[in-house]
Amino acid sequence: MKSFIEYIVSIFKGVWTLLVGMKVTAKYFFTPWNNVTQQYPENRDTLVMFERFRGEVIMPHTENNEHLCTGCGICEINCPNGSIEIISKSIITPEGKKKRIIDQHIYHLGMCTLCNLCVKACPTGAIVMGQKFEHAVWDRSELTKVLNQPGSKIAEGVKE
Amino acid sequence: MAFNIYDFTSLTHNIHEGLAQSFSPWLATTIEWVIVGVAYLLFVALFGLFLVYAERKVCAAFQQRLGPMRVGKWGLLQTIADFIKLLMKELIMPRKADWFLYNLAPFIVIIASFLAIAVLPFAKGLQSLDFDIGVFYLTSVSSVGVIGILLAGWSSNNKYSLIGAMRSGAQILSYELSVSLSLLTMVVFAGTMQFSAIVEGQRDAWFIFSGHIPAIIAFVIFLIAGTAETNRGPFDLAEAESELVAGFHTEYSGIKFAMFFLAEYINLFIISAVAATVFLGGWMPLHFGNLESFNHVMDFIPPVVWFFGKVLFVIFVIMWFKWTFPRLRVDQILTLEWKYLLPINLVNILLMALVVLTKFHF
Amino acid sequence: MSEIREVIINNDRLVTDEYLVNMGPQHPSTHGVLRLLVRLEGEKVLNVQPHSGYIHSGIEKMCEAITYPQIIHLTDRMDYLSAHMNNEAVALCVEKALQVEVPDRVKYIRTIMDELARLASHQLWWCVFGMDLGALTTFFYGLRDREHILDIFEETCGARMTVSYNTPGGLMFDIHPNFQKRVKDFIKYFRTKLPEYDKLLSGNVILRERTDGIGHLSLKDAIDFGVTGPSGRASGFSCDVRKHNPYSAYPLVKFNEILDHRCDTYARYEVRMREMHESLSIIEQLIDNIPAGDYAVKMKGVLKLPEGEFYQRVETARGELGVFIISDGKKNPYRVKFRSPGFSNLFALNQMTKGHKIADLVAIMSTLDLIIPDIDR
Amino acid sequence: MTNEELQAYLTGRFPEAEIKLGAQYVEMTVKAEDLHDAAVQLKESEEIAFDYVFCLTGVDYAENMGIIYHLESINHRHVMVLKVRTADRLNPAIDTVSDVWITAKYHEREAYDLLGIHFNNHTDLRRLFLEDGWGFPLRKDYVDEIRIVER
Repeated sequence: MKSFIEYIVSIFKGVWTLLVGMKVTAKYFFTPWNNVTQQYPENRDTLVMFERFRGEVIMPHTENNEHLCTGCGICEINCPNGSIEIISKSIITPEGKKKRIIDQHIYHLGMCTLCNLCVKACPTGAIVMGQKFEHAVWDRSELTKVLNQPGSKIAEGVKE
Repeated sequence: MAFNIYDFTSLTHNIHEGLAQSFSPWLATTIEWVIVGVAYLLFVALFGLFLVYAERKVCAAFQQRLGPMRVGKWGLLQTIADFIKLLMKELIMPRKADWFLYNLAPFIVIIASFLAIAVLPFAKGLQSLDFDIGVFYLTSVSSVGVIGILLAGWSSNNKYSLIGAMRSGAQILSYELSVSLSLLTMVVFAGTMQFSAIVEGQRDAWFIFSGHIPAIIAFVIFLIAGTAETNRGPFDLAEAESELVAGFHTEYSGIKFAMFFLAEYINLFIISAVAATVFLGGWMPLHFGNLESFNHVMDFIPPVVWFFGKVLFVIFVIMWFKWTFPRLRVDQILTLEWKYLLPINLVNILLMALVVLTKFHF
Repeated sequence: MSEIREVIINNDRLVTDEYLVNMGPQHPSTHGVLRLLVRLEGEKVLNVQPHSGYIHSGIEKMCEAITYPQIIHLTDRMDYLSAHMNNEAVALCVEKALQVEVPDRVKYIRTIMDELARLASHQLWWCVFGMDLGALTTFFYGLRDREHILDIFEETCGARMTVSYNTPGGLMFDIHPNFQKRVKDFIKYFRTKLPEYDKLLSGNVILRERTDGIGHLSLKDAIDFGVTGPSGRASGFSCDVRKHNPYSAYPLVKFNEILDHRCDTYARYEVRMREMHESLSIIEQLIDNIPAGDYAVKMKGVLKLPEGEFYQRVETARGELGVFIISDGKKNPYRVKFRSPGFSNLFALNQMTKGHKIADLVAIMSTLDLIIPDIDR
Repeated sequence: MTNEELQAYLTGRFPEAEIKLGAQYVEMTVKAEDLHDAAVQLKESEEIAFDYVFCLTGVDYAENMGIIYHLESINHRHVMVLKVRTADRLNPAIDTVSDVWITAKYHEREAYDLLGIHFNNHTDLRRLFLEDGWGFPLRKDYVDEIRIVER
């Protein structure tokens, strides 16, 4: 008889736990305004990434097409994946001195793991992390970028 | 040809008369068959699509999501797009599969579902087969589908499919008992096996109210066993995604997969429709004893609306189960049937018989 | 036909066969690319043989070619759910070798970040566990709450999963001005959601039936197989590195090591649920008391570790992570070994699943909380 | 036991072995042929009872291979490091300790896979991560021109 009562009680207890679970899901069913879905391509205009978000490495240029990169190559050394290549060239400054400056700052986005070591190591703050995250392209070669814009030059007063 | 949304008897009668006058009896009957067949096909296809959409939306709402939103306004055309995609997909068959059985299986499953739909009364006079053994017919036809599932699992030459099929076999055969016995309980109460008569019997009060305790127990058991019959969560062991990948239909693609998929939703509709018909009064409006004005207002709502309202309610409850509970294990599913549902059911029939004998009901 | 009858008559019973099923490397419940070779008799599991290596990325080999600060970003990709702890393990090991003492501020922030990562990992584990048992809705509830933590990470560290926030000698950045407020908001929010987790899954009769007494791993087996973390503690194996070999700010906070002696799947479930409460309380103790100071020690441009062997143990969300660096005095390590928790945990699977059903195999595997890149490295 | 006590105890127990106090843990180096015997004693002795191997590392020293076991005792909470070197570098072989500590079985498989150290009497010595015939990537002379790009 005792086991029979236990049998009946176990049924009711079991059903009760099921109902408790159903109450939780029902609560969310009947409060659809709490939905958490973000409709991504539609909300593109209002989507703001956090300021520290690491999307890609970029080199900011001023309106005079000047950047801060001296071509020292520290970022290249610090990169664990070899995604940065610095090609520098020699020029003769107006004072007649020989000087090495940056020719091309090549950045392979496809190899980059966005670890921030290059940005942290850069002595002049020439490269920073950009916010863009939509990197899908049709051809892998498009992922290799030259960060310094054509015709750009180093800003005045940047210490070598 | 008067069209009456409260009673379809005259409409169907008029169509029959008209056809019989214009054509030979043989041709007239054939045309009627075709009309009925096309009507059912259309209904099943459209309602199946609607149910898939509803399932996705309901499940999304339970999970604080939006569900399909891209194809059409509110994603309304999503299932149609999915269906077109399935139609265009390549049919892939495993190399060592049994060709004949592999191709036969989806048809058996879907034919079984069609057979069961025939006896359901959608409204007064809107029923194609009105057997006097309707309940009996339904229980026998609804167990044909499992043959298709067993064939699908066996012929696919895939171990996951085979396990899924065997699970499904054990499960459906067991739960068939509970479905039949809980229906039998209500047959005892109604005193008839004819669906139209069962619905007529609920003119004053639905059986779930007039049959009080035993009817409610039978209803709960029917819901549980019905969920298991349709292989839906928490009893979806046959396709248990996290264990068996997709169970018995792992190897099916394209239109054949669509057939299994559609059959699953038709079965869901059938189980809900039977629950609505037997327990919730079918197309009968909600009536309360002597509240004349209330009953009158309720009568004003067309029976088709009542029927589908009840069906959708039951479908919602079954979906609610699926999106809340974890899945049972295969031995637990049999324990639940043989150690819990079956004994309770047998006691419940006795109880119902006592209620009927002592006339202790409303 | 007569042949079959003969077999049946001769043996007096139906002849059945054992058969092999390959679960994975593409299977919904192996959470990645683990392959299990399962020997079955009907539904009963006779033997499970894990085959790994499908995502072996040679991290230990790669480490030998790069410098110490660069190693850290590789550890993000091992156990991606405990990225903070992995980072910290390497950072601590390098600091120990160089005998650098980091400021208190760094210790506090590291500990808070660790616990947040542990919470995020347990949330993901909870929802995936529900999904493996067939309760799909839990998946979205867990992810919904985890999103708050990932937002905190993104705001402060700049990335959601592969954070690379620790560096030898401190942190990559200081915490964001919003950090403390966000964390406090999250704690308040999550304390309302945890009871819901219990209502939805923990108390559920189906879950209890599925987990009680399933997948027994005795204390002796847990030690023998080296099963650590919540899975080990559910067998009564007191293996919390935070308690026994405290690091960062753990000596300063009060917390309990969650132990359970029931040794079954449900015990492993409950240990993780209780650890979430514990993590919340650890964060609460620290979040208001972050001392002022520098967020990093000034380190040399090129780090060279003295010759020798250095070992650092850290408690990740899955168990004990060991970082073993052998240095020959150069700027690259001579040999790096990661003792990953998932590796040892995985091989206890066979012991735990013998004689259970396929569905139990899935449940047991889920409570071991395996992350495949962590096993393969 | 503290590290000093442990060192004293081990010195008394294993007179042949070379025992020193490292920066973190007591380190004991045994000869390859004594390894299995030492392992059994370390586990069985009540006073030290090292029952938990938490790390097993194979190392390629230029002249031979080394294996480093990190052992912990759950009851006494002390840690030690057991070291052993193989005689040969090209075909290194050493006794297995997987019958003493079960978890070593899988760590030894890993060491075999990545360094090619053969463990005698191991019941299931197969490759763990890589295919048969791959080569042993953690050896210092491993060359893979296709997959490893030198910078």
